[in-house]
Amino acid sequence: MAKVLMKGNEAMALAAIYAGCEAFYGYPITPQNELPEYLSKHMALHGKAFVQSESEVAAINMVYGAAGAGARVMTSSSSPGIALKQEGITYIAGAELPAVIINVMRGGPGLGGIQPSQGDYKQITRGGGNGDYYLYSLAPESLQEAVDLIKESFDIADYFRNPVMIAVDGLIGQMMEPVDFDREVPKWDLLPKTWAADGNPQGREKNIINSLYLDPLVLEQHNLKLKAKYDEMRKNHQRYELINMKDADIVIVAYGSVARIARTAVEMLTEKGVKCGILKPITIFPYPDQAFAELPDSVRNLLVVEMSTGQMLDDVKIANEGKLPIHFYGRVGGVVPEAEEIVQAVLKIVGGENNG
Amino acid sequence: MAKVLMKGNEAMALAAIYAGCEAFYGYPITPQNELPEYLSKHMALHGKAFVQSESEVAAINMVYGAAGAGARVMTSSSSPGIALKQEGITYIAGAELPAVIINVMRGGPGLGGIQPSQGDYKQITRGGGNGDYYLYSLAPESLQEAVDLIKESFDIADYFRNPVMIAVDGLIGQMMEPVDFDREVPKWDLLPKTWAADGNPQGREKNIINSLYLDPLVLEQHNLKLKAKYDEMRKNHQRYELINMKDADIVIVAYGSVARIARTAVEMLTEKGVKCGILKPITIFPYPDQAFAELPDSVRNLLVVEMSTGQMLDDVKIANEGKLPIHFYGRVGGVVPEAEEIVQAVLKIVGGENNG
Amino acid sequence: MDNVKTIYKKSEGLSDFNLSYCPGCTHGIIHKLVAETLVELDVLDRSIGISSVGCSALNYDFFSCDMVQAAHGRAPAVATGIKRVKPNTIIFTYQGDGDLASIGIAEAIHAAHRSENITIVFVNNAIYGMTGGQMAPTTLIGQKTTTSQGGRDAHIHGLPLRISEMMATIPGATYIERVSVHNPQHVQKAKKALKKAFTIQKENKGFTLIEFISTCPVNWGLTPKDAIDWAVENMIPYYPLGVYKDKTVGEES
Amino acid sequence: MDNVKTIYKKSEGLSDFNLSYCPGCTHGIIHKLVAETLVELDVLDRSIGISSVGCSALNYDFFSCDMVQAAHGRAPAVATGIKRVKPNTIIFTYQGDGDLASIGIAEAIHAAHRSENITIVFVNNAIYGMTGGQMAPTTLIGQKTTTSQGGRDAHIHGLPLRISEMMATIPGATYIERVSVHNPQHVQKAKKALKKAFTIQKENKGFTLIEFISTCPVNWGLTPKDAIDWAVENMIPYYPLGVYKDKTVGEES
Amino acid sequence: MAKGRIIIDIDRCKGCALCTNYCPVHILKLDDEHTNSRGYTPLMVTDPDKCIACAFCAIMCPDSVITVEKFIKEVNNG
Amino acid sequence: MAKGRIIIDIDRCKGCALCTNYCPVHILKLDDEHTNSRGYTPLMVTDPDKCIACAFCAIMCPDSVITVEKFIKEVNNG
Amino acid sequence: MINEKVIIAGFGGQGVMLMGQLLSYAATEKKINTLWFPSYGPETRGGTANCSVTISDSYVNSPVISTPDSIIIMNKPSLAKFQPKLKAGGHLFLNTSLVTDVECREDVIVHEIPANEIAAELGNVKVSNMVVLGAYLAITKLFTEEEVLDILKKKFTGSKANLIEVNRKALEAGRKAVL
Amino acid sequence: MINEKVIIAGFGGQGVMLMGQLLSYAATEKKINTLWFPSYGPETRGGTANCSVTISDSYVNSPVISTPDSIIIMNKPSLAKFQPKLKAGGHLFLNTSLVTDVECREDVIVHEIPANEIAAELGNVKVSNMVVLGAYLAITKLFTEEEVLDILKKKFTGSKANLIEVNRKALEAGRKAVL
Ligand SMILES: Cc1ncc(C[n+]2csc(CCOP(=O)(O)OP(=O)(O)O)c2C)c(N)n1
Ligand SMILES: Cc1ncc(C[n+]2csc(CCOP(=O)(O)OP(=O)(O)O)c2C)c(N)n1
Ligand code: SF4
Ligand code: SF4
Ligand code: SF4
Ligand code: SF4
Ligand code: SF4
Ligand code: SF4
Ligand SMILES: [Mg+2]
Ligand SMILES: [Mg+2]
Repeated sequence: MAKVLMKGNEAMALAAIYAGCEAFYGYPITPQNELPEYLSKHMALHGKAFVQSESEVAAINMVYGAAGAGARVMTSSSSPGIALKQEGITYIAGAELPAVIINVMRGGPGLGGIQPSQGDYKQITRGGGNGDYYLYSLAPESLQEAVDLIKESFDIADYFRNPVMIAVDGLIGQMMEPVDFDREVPKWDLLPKTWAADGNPQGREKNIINSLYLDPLVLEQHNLKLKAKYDEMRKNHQRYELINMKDADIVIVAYGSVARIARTAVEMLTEKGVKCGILKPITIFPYPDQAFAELPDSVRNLLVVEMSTGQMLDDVKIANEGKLPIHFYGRVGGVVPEAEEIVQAVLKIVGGENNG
Repeated sequence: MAKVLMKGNEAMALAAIYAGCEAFYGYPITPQNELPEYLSKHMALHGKAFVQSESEVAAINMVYGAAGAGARVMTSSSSPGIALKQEGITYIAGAELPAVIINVMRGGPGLGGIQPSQGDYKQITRGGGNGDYYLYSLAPESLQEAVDLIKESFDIADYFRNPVMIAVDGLIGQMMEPVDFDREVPKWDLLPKTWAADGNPQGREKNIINSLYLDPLVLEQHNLKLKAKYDEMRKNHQRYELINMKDADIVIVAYGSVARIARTAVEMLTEKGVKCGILKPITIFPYPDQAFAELPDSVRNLLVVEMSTGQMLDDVKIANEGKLPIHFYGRVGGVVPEAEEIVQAVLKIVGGENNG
Repeated sequence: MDNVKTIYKKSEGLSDFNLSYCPGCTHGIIHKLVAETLVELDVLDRSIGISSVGCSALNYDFFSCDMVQAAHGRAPAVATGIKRVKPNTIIFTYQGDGDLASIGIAEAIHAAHRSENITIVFVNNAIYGMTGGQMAPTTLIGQKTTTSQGGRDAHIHGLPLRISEMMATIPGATYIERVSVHNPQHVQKAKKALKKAFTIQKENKGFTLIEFISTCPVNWGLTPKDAIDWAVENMIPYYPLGVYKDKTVGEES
Repeated sequence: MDNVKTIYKKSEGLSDFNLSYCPGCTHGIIHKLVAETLVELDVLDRSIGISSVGCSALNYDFFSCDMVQAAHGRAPAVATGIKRVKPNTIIFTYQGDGDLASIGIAEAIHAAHRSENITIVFVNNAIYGMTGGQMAPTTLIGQKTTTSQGGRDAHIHGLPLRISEMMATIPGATYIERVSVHNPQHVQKAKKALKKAFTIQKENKGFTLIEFISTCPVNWGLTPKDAIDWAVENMIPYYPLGVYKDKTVGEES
Repeated sequence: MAKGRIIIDIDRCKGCALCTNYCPVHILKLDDEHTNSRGYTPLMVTDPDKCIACAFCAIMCPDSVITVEKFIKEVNNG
Repeated sequence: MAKGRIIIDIDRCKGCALCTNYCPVHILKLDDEHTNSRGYTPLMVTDPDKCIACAFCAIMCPDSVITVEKFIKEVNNG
Repeated sequence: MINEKVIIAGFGGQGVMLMGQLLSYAATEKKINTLWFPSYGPETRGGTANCSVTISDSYVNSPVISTPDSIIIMNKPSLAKFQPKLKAGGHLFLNTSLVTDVECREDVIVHEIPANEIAAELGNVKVSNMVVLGAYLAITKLFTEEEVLDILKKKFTGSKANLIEVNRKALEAGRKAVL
Repeated sequence: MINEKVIIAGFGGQGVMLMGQLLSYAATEKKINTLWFPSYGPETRGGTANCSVTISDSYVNSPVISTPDSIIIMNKPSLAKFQPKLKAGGHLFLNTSLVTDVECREDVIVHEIPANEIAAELGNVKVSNMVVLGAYLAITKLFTEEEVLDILKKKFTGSKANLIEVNRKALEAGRKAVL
């Protein structure tokens, strides 16, 4: 198929339909409104379920229900709306249900603002809810990547029986770009959902969807089972991209739209003769620490660039294991860094200064 | 005053009354119910406000209101209830309001169980809500420490105009110990709350309590102001205890009741001739990385012990900066590790094995 | 010799688990009614029950159909999520007064508002049983609970919420009735109400809610029988039994 | 020459900020009424307003009293939190239909349930204005919104919620009235209702809610005047004006 | 003389005594002499002959402890 | 002849024209010739003499743009 | 030096929580360190309940008692659960009214108290817990019966004051049962 | 090699978003990479609106345009905001019907289009955006007027189809205004 020009929010919505999403439950919030708006019309056209719920709390619990019944289900929101969903998300993870959650991040904390931000990194990668669980979290930088990852994300969620978070920001949500919806994405080997409480017990025992285990020893086993899943993600399912890494002197660590802006910065730096690579995490959980092991020996400095006050720094520090000096440049509150700013930040370092 | 024997939940409640808490808003959840139950009676006796709210969401927003009006206010809950409060908490942090939140942790994720746990470490220290904010988070190991810290916490919250989280677990909530309520605690230099929207504008401009800043540049400034506050906490307000550190060969890193259990383990190890110290974070945010710098050169290994699958490991890795081998021993889901288990875990390491 | 006919036995809508309720708690009677109704309407094998958070949280083990344990108050949202993707199932939520009337009132109202084709079994025992006897929105004036130790006081705590009356004003709701299980006659009446509700759902006619006046002997501090008598004497006068909404009436006549 | 008497001017209950509302949006009229009422009852300097989330989120800048911006739907909880520690203040929340009727219905109901001594100004414009025109619980059947693009359909979306009617069943509520601002006469009537509500609060008589039928010219796709006419023709028939609850009646007579 | 009989699943019984209040012929009481496997004092029938198989006891038992059987007289030539 | 007059705070006006519909003497319209500082076409009075100072326009203006003054005839000896 | 760790276990309703609390209150009264920790949760309703009490001259470290010095066993299931933990040479107090036909470890000191019978003789089967507590005090000599009764006096005021006497008798009877 | 970065700014309601989208649609049609990014949020309601469009043979990196090659300025406040960013030697398209009495940079190429007047002459003041777009196309030669009209034809169907003609005229008039 030819590429179509679409708004990010609508493209992500359509990607979900392509992935066989059977239900969308969500609540309006800027800057992701076009996503549910698109689905309010198109899910019905495909005979699928769409409900604008009374709140984010209701939405995520509707997701819990549909996921438990074995349906492919999605919700989307933006930062404070995701905060409201934390209890529901920990239930979904606790009950080992597959679901896709799109977070089109905006400035925080609190009501904050509505402009693009990456201020939910902690909330996303550390699980904002209670208990030992993680979300498989994907951070695309373009609409094509977003569409491809969303198409795959339903498989990933089903495979791990774990919620997948798509972490984008207002830039991705609001921009228009040509997208090819027919690109092949990896297919995962999926088992039938024999565990689903779908009210259709033909020849099987009753199924129970649950996260309650009053016996601590049983709950411990459950937690260890979950941990094994997260360890498997960490071990075998990190995703990242290393860009312009040959002989790189300095490496920008950035994800999502910031990685994209960094690409421009790198072009500009190359013109100035600065050898700058980009380490772009695609999964922010599991964090791609394997990428750090692959950095060439030429690298002398790391520069983390984020649209936050430095939330990814923790993960970079952990992955870096004290090896390279880590610098930071961030804009926050909805301010999008321009390529020039990143260039300046790099020059400051390769010129010798540490503004970290 | 003589020490009184009290249940942890009740002692924490009474500590808040000692601290001048003017309002408590909360919703029942095990294992912290005795706390609101105690206050439902005693706040009224002191002419203070107590409301059992319709939900945790309502409770935290009532806290937001009272804090914004300049009152000393507290809420308490347990893990999934705290997850539900995340949106409210990020608002309180975003609007720079002082409040005290007690989390009597239980097993997770989801509904989980009701036995003691430290499974909310991520939720507490990384802020479970949206945006760049942190909670000053205190993790006492005994009722005396809990009472002392709660008494001080209202000052700390007022000083920083930031919520303070008291992170305890079901053990602390349910145990009885003799407590002295008259112990002196540090007093902080506090300014009058001229910013409060208390409906009493005698001779001042109107006050606004708010976390909304539509202009990204203004929101960025706001975030930088918040960041300066967190940096100040990190720099000057870490708290920790180094126990039995002289010539220590191995150091257990543990907080809260686990630190307490570790004390017994250390006694047992001492008998066996193993030199084992304890690094006990009292603030889990800011994380006491300064304590790691103070470890004696004799230390060869770190053993992190938690009632979780290893949530504090991130912070230990960051603080350790790749210097010492880090091992882990955890029980999860409501299982409380016994001192013997910790002893065994230590022996395994000093015997040379790495079970991390 | 006489022939023998079994006229009452444990419903096959119930599993073999022992109910976790305290001795004499009427939660158990309500469970039987739900189970019997599903069996008698021949829908058990396409039913999904939603356990909520409260003493009945563990009832995912007690019913013999598929079950989903929901977060506190959110059962109607969970039910909606399922029903919209599995419209041929029969969905019921089982919720206490803390769960439905307090933390979950929004989800209950909006399920009714959207005319979700589900049935809510609402168990009003005027208290939070599971967590040890705190005040509920339905706690009566003067009633002592662990968070209203001097008795519920209208000036501090307001007046008890009447859920059936309130929900009956929702245009989207189809059938709402309040029943009691304080004697065999009322148990039968209650079952009739449940049957009506599930039949409406079977016929895709929309949202139904049956409110049960129930007891909590343990937290009320009464014997099971005294608890039932207390409910009859104190709760029913404030929470009158009866049909509060029936959109099928015009239809039938 | 004639003497001159100012018979109408901008209320001192309003600040000098320009209102952020779209041209002709009746939010502005409602703001004036609230401001005028606070001034006329001489309570402005002990009032605290709670902004909610919606087009009126920014109104913390517009009223000249102390203001608190609340999370979406939670204004009545915020109001409760304040009122319980500052009982001498006059507290109002200003909430849209998305804010109050959808995400915040639990908090509104429970403030009424507890008889919180606060006043809710509820602005029903049958749509989510701020976020660009999504369906609200109060959106009328057939009304097109960005999430009901074929028009609201009872079978999919249910029937619109009637908030005043529903909240009037809450035993703890003192006064509930629905008003409109579609012409000067009704504006005056609406102000009378607000005055009654705030007077009740002043006298510590409990929970009051005034529902305003309001417009959203931008998202309804109508001129301001056409929007008002649409509201009169379509909203008022479904949402009849009038007093839905008045506990002070017995008292007064 | 009994019109029927009840069968008590002793180990499910919680000894709540609820059923005993609804038997129209007053033949139900707790069996103080015994404790069941779960530690409860279970139900017993004092005078089985009086049972009219009304099932009131069973209907009111929260724990489905009681099965009720009705004796159906065969129409014989006696 | 005017019973009063209105004062229009031009720069606050959003040109919504709402007020114009409520003037009983039809003397209000938008001033197509002007744009105010915020880019809106503001209100104008076509025939000030006809104003009866009813304040309907002001009451209906969402933006408090209009001040209404009533002329009070002084009781003089004319 | 005092350093006693005891686990008390039985059915909910047998008053095992109170037994433990009385020990902790008595310790507090004498300015000795103590820590009481209960099993908690819905399972206490029908099932078993237990509490751990540590009484010590020095700061009590772990609230979890891995190796109790004594265990007080009020019903059968509790014996199975806690007997293995008892330290070698420790004291095992058994309510033999309910704990019958069981095997006890050889390496511990067993004290058998037919507490329900004794309590029934005293006219109030509910004080079986105090009977066992009396036995425990007699053996461990942690506190005098008076010290414990003083605590009870503070708790049982008003209409309950008349219960003091039967409790006194129960403690005494418990002592006599083991001495 | 095409690599054009343009920012289009004006009042909400002037159709600046559509102008940018038309460029991106035309690029997509020709399989050229493009990225359109709008200002968004409540402020667009009354105030100014703008969008950034990048059209490039290679993958478009930053969605944020720091140094536009061209800017299209439909009202006064937008000039102040965006003129400083325009690259030296870049193109500045001015709707001089609304942007009067201003100072323009010396180091850029200024194209003045009295778009409102021209549109009014065409009988529909709403097509002032298309007038300016015509000028922009004429100068940059990114797309032909037909290519843009083809996009419009897909958008304006049914009752709106009759709008095509006036838009065609507007593009043409814009071209003539600068050539
Ligand atoms: C979010 C959340 N808040 C609080 C709780 C604790 N909790 C468990 S049950 C319950 C009350 C249940 O009362 P009710 O619904 O009346 O049921 P009952 O036990 O009386 O049958 C509460 C508050 C929880 N599990 N989750
Ligand atoms: C938790 C949360 N969810 C969603 C939003 C996004 N949001 C902002 S305003 C609004 C709707 C407001 O509609 P209404 O209350 O009817 O007010 P109106 O704008 O119509 O006056 C929503 C959903 C938010 N800010 N926070
Ligand atoms: S606590 Fe109350 S409601 Fe819960 S099972 Fe026991 S008696 Fe029933
Ligand atoms: S969007 Fe609608 S409700 Fe909001 S200000 Fe504009 S017209 Fe008013
Ligand atoms: S069936 Fe009737 S008569 Fe027989 S025992 Fe039961 S209640 Fe009594
Ligand atoms: S009602 Fe059931 S559980 Fe209770 S005593 Fe009778 S048979 Fe036993
Ligand atoms: S005051 Fe009355 S008459 Fe005068 S302009 Fe206004 S509406 Fe017209
Ligand atoms: S004066 Fe007020 S009502 Fe009249 S046009 Fe201006 S803003 Fe609108
Ligand atoms: Mg209840
Ligand atoms: Mg609205």
